[in-house]
Amino acid sequence: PTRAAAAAGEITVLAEDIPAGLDYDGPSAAIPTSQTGMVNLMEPLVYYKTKPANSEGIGLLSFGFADANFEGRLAESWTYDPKTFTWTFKLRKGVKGCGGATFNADDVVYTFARAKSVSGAAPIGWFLSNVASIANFTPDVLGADKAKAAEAQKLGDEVKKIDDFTVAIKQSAPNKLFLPVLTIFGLGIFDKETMEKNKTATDPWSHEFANNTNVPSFGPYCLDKWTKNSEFVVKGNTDYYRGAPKVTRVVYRKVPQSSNRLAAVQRGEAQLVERLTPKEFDSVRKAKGVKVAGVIGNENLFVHMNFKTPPFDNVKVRQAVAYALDYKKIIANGYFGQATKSKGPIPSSYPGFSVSKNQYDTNIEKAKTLLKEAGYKDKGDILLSYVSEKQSILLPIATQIKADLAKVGIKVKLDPLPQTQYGDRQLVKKDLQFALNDQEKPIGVDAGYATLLFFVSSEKGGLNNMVNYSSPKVDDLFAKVKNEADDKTRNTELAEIQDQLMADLAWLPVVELKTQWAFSDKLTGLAWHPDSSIRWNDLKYAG
Amino acid sequence: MTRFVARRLVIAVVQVAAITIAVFLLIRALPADPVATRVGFNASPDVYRKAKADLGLDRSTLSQLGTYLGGSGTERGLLAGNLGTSWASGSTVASEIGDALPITLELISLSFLLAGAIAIPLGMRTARRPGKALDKAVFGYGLFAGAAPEFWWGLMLVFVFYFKLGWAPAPLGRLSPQLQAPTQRTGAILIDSLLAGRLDAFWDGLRHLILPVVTLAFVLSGPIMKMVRQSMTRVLGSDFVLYAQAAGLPPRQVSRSTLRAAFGPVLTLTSILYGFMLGGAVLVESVFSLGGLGQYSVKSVLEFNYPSIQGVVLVITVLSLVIYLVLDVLLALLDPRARHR
Amino acid sequence: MTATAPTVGHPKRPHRLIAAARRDPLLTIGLCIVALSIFLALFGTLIAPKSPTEPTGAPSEHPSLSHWMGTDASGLDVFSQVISAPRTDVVLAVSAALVSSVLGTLIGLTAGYFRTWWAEVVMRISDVLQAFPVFILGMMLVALSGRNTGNLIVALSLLYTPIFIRLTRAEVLTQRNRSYVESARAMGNSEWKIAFRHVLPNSLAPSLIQLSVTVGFGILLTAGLSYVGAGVRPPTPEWGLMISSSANQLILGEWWPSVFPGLAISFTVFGFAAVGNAIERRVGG
Amino acid sequence: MTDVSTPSSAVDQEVVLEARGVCVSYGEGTNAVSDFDLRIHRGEIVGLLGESGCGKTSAALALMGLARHPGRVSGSVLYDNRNLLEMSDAELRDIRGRSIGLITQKPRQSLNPLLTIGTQISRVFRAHNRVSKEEAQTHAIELLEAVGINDASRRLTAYPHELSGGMAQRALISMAMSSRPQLLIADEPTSGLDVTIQAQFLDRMWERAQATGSAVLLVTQDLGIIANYCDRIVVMADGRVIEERTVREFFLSPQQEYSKRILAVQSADTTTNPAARRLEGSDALVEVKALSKHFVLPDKRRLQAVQSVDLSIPAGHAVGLVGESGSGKTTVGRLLVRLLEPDAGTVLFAGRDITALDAKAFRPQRARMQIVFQDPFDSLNPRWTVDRIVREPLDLHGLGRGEPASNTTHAEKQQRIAELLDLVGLSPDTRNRKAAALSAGEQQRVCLARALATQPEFLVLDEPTSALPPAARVEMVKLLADLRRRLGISYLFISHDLWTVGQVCDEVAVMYLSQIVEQGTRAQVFEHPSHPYTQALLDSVLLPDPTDRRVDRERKDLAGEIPSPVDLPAGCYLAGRCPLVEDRCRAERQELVTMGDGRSVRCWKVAPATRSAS
Ligand SMILES: Nc1ncnc2c1ncn2[C@@H]1O[C@H](COP(=O)(O)OP(=O)(O)OP(=O)(O)O)[C@@H](O)[C@H]1O
Ligand SMILES: Nc1ncnc2c1ncn2[C@@H]1O[C@H](COP(=O)(O)OP(=O)(O)OP(=O)(O)O)[C@@H](O)[C@H]1O
Ligand SMILES: [Mg+2]
Ligand SMILES: [Mg+2]
Repeated sequence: PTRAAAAAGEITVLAEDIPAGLDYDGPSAAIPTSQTGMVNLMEPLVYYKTKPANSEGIGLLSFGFADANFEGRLAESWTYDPKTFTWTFKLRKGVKGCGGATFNADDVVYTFARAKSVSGAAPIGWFLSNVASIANFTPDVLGADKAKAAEAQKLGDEVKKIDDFTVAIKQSAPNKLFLPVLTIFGLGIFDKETMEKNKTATDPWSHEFANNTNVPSFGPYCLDKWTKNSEFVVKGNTDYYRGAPKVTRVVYRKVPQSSNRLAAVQRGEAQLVERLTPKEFDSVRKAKGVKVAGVIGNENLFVHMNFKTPPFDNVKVRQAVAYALDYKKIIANGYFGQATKSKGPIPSSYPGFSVSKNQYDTNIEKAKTLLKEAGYKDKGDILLSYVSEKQSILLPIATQIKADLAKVGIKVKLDPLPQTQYGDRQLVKKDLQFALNDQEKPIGVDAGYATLLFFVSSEKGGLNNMVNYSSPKVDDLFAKVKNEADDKTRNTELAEIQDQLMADLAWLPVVELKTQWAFSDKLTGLAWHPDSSIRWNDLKYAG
Repeated sequence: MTRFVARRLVIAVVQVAAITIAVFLLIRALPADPVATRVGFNASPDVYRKAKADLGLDRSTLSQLGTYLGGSGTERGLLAGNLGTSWASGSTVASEIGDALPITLELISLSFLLAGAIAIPLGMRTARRPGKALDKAVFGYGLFAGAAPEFWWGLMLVFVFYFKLGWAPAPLGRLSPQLQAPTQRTGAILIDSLLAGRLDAFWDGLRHLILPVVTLAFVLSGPIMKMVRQSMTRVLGSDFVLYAQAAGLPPRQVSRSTLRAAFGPVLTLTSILYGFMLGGAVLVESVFSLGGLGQYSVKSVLEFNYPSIQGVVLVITVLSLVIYLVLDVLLALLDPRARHR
Repeated sequence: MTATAPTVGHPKRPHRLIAAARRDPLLTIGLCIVALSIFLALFGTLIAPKSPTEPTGAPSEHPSLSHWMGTDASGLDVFSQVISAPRTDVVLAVSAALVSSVLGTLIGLTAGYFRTWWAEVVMRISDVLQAFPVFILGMMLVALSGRNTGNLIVALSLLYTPIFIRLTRAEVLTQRNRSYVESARAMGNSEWKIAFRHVLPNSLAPSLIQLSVTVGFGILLTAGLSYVGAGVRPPTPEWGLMISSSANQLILGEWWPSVFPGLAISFTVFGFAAVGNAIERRVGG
Repeated sequence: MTDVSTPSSAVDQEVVLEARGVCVSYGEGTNAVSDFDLRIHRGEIVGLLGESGCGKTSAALALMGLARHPGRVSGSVLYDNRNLLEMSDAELRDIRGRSIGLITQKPRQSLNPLLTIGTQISRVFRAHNRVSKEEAQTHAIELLEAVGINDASRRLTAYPHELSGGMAQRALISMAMSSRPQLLIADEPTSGLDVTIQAQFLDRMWERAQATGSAVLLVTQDLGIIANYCDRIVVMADGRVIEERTVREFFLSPQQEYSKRILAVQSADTTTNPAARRLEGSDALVEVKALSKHFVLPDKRRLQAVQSVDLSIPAGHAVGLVGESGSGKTTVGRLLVRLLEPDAGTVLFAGRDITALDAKAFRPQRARMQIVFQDPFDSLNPRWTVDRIVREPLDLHGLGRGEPASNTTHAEKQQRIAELLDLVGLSPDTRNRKAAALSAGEQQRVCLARALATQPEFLVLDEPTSALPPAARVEMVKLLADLRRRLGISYLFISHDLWTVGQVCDEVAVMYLSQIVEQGTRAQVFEHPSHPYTQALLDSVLLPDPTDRRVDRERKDLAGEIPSPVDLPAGCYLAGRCPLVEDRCRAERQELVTMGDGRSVRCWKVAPATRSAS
């Protein structure tokens, strides 16, 4: 096996799964490994500029909302008219996709038209456009009235082809999230020509094709071979407009057990592996030929306490929990030092993050006093839920938390749930009482988006307020943030929100953890992106 | 005979219909659906609603069953042979099972061959010489081999032969990562690689199967051996074998008819185990990341992927019932006494 | 009902059993193991040197004097977990075996003795249950009703009942043709009385042999279900769960949290199999 | 009788086979056969006698160098001056089947169940003769015809389980004889057969031995067979030869205690019956009219087990029901006590039609009629003690004769159990034993005690003696006769053994293929049988008297096989075998006709009268 890998520029990447589907409006868009497939095959209109690498050599991005934070990808340049809220993009010429199609304005228009059609299993494209306030991308498209909805699903002139290489996109209101949203995998640009070729009468938007066969776009890689549930092989797109990728072939393989991925990278059978347990990363840190590096990006470990279920409807109980946890032990035993104590519920790398003035450090006595004040009586029926698929990481932590809480008189039982069931209860039923969660990363890189996503009450348009948190103060502040043009004021308001969130303990942030990779020491150029998917085009392999 | 088979087929059809409906209802009673996983948390309630409606989960169970069986619009239903589309990946369930099934069949068939190759000669020998040291050793082996869970054996073998000694390939699936898989025809790598003339893939595939096959064969050989021994002992003690000797028949003829007479119970046990292993090989499949039917079925349940669960249950049940039917036909061919039933 | 339900570990005539055990070393070993596992099921958690559910040491400590079998990734004492696990594993397997044997024997008796149309239906249903993929059934039942011991017992019982139905029915079919049944009828017994007082006790042998084997299967299947994520909840001490949550660490050289529970399973199942085998040689001939 | 003449065939002194110090052991423990010596001469028929389990079969097989798995043979067996036990497998194979033929105790089990008869016969033939498959096939047909199987070419394609026991035995004989062996070892060759078939078979074997001059070792437990067919007798007990004499000497003056005992048993006579008298139908206890019963076989074929049977059993009388296996005797017995529901006909018990009662209402009546089955071990719940077994009827019905069960105290029951055990001659210490710990004779006594517990008026005895060893059989017959006298019960005594019927019954009914063919007093039927079947049946009885050998007199044979009850012939059922057969027999069903002396016969040639339009 190592024989084949030795060919320069060819690498094997192992993950717990491979893309299950490639259509971002399809059923697998929420799965990280599927996203990895999408981001490497598709190209966005704009993307964040890069920043110098961190001390471990991981490339970083310059987050923000200003034009200076972004670089053109399929769009060469853009202008914004604040009066009409219209963005005009000059598109790049001579960009060729894998199938030989040439990129032009039709592809952009097609992409938005498809998003608005909400014809896929999960309308991510529409949702992102809606978040970015693109005009007419309203919930009407999902209305119960079929005829009305069908009308609303048609793309009007909000996304307009001016000429073959110019497109105008209109917003309904000013919204800072517009450019950040365009960087997200869920608005990658399709190659219309190829897509149209593969449509069918019942599937005019080629979902079946994009999801199960190939997603045609203008990205750095072209799909070579895809055996579902097993391997996903791509070749560099030799026509890629930014130059053919240096790693010319990537075999992305499914190896469900992290220990097996670890073994493979140790023996040189793989050049890059993802999502090992912290312990496994720690174990290869000093191994020969293997490097481990990471970055504190946007991953946090949270404890979620449901505001609708006693005893957690009482802020004192929530605070008692926060004081009871032994953060040092969790960092040491759960993350082997590759984490820091969280200062708030928003990732610290996101624009708008601020350190809250309400902090909770381990203090058993205080926890006990708070519980007494709250009149807490232990019934021994609290279930601490977590995703069973992440058991090897979360079980030791959950066990630790269980022991910590027992010390202050709260008895909990562990309740690992399959990812699907966890998701259903967390997002749809919203009835998890007490949960340990390390996978909430807002894809919109902005404290405001994170607030909207998680903390604004449902009545005020909050999207996924999974603990049923509701604070008039936060809602009010967010209403201001939403339309605030001035960055400074916006940041102050966001800081106030974050103070309030920590005072209420809307979520209990435990630690911020490193997103890590283990890879061959001949592999360089690794960079972190907010979706945690490696862009293979960043890499260089000197094997 | 034909009537017997026809009758059994009719019963099997009723059984399969009953199980299809039962499983359908059972699944709908599960406490979760996969909408949240499909959409992720970066989405709004509208999106969930839309995704749910897309899966038909907003309709009544009965109407969902109707669609599943009879299809809707252009989509064909189960009655027209369509197992539906996986909710997790969007591919057809039939194609996913089509990928997973050959892997399992390859794994368990080889395991049964190996188990048989160990168990049958040993069982026969110990039946001929009861009470000898070999008999006792083999008896102990039979008790012991079945005592530890197969996934534990698998893990131990991986630990020793891969991690410690480095003799075995990584337990990462059917082929080495960098090796191009042979063109898929049957889905079984060993066969496909031979068909494609790819000896490298054949040897590599074989190497990857050694540990899983040894694990399963180890566990399976115990009961098979016990049955061979028991059955051989019975036949060896039977009057007709004695009479064949007394009539001076050539030894080849005698041992042939002995084997044939002892074969029935062994065949029965093997078939039942084989049917069980279709879904039961999951533990070994996941230790070695083989991606067979068992793993697929477990994954489907964990994902609450309704059409896949339904499909895989259907396929395994139908296969098992077919195996039992074939078994009965074989037994009838083997033994004229079984023909009158 | 006067039918004597089969019981494991409480044979009717202990002195005979001891005498038999003396002649048969395998039975002796088996009985010792079974006795030990039942003892641990009752008192394992009490005699465990450390708490089996709370971290009592640093994570992943080697076996040492303070942790005889080391600690696992969560810092739990492996030895204490291993000896506390029979509370779950053995109790679960034994109860499932008992429930399914009683249920299966009764259904098998009625299906075999009163050969009516519904007996046929029962047999066809148990056919399908046997053809049904075990893990899916187990996982679905557990998903339906939650991960706890009671539900696992129900799931396992459902899986094993068809075996007992089949065995008992086959035996009843031969017993019902024996003359003592006819004599009982000639005596003026009602059919139910014949079925329960005469046929049932004489049809128990196959189930009795199977019972011990089923306990072993039950332990293995519990472990297997844990391995695929449908067993009991952590940190309940359970051998399969211990193996599955520590399998990852094997590659890091941490063999102790998965090797010891595996050995414990092997020993226990071996013990039950040995006893079953001895019963088979005695009862089944 | 003092004149010990040489057997009809002169024994040539040439030794065919000689066994010296042969031992057979099965694993550890004592030998099943030890120090067995035997010499067999040309043309001689040697009988090997002994009780069940004494090692006869083991010894016989050892003569071919064989033992049942996992047995071992030691010692020496000289054939043709060579020791069989030291020969190579190839040499042995050449002798087995060619020079020494074997017929086993269980014919059907000795045939390979997976192969057709034709294949098996021709395989054996081809193993010793260089012939083509076709030739072997033709030869097989000849062989089958030679042993009296009609339609042999069709039978070749049959599997063993499709054959009757008699037919399987014949197939085995043709295999054993196919290469004209010098020595034939026949191990209880007739134990599964009916008397008429047994006689037929032994005659044929004897004839063949005479004709070919081959020697025969005939293993048996039946003195009748020894007396009628053998020249010399070897008696075995506990794996050893205890006596070896010529047959005549043996019967005249047995030497060993054991031999004396078995001889005494067989010649015992307990005829102390009340004089047979015919009673009128009015005071009949059991009155059966036109009883019929059929069974549906698994393959949906219809088997007529009992056909228009009329029978009356006067109070206090014993009626014997004799006939071959499968003739429907047991079915009649079970119908009488309503263990089966008849298709047609009535059963009047004390004037009341019991077939009309519903099951629940009938149950208390069961106290008045009981049944004892053939296999005593099978009839006793193996998990119960004798005490509990005998108590069961008391618990259900009380002490009988109308006394309700609830009125009976525990002490009364205990008392009654003791009485019953005493009545059937069981010692009180059997009370706490289980069936397996009793001998067959004791088991049958327990069955009898249980049946008598509720003081029934009528007892069906279904071959109560046939599973017992000879000595116990005689005891049982004595007991039954005695009980009848003391308790005044009526019996329906079913048996195929004419001797025991003669000991117990006043009247005898003979059944053949679902019908009663002759019925009358014991004297009428036994001394002057009129139906051809009855005649043949009586003629087939082998008396343990070497001076009156069957082979020396003219025989009234029945040819051929009993027809299958599934596929009954159109006319008289005996037509295919009857020496008197005419065309009319083949065309017409026969009626049971009552003759002037009170007996009834189903044969128009014997009882021609009153044939009215049916
Ligand atoms: N295969 C065997 N294994 C062990 N013991 C055996 C075997 N066959 C026979 N025996 C024992 O050897 C002894 C002699 O048996 P054998 O069959 O020779 O007696 P037999 O006189 O032919 O009896 P029967 O009249 O019942 O046929 C018996 O005690 C029997 O239990
Ligand atoms: N329950 C049954 N089902 C089908 N066939 C039966 C059944 N009972 C008896 N027979 C058949 O009915 C016929 C008469 O049987 P029955 O037992 O009455 O004969 P028998 O004269 O008592 O014979 P034996 O001397 O062998 O006891 C036989 O051919 C038998 O095979
Ligand atoms: Mg014998
Ligand atoms: Mg009978």
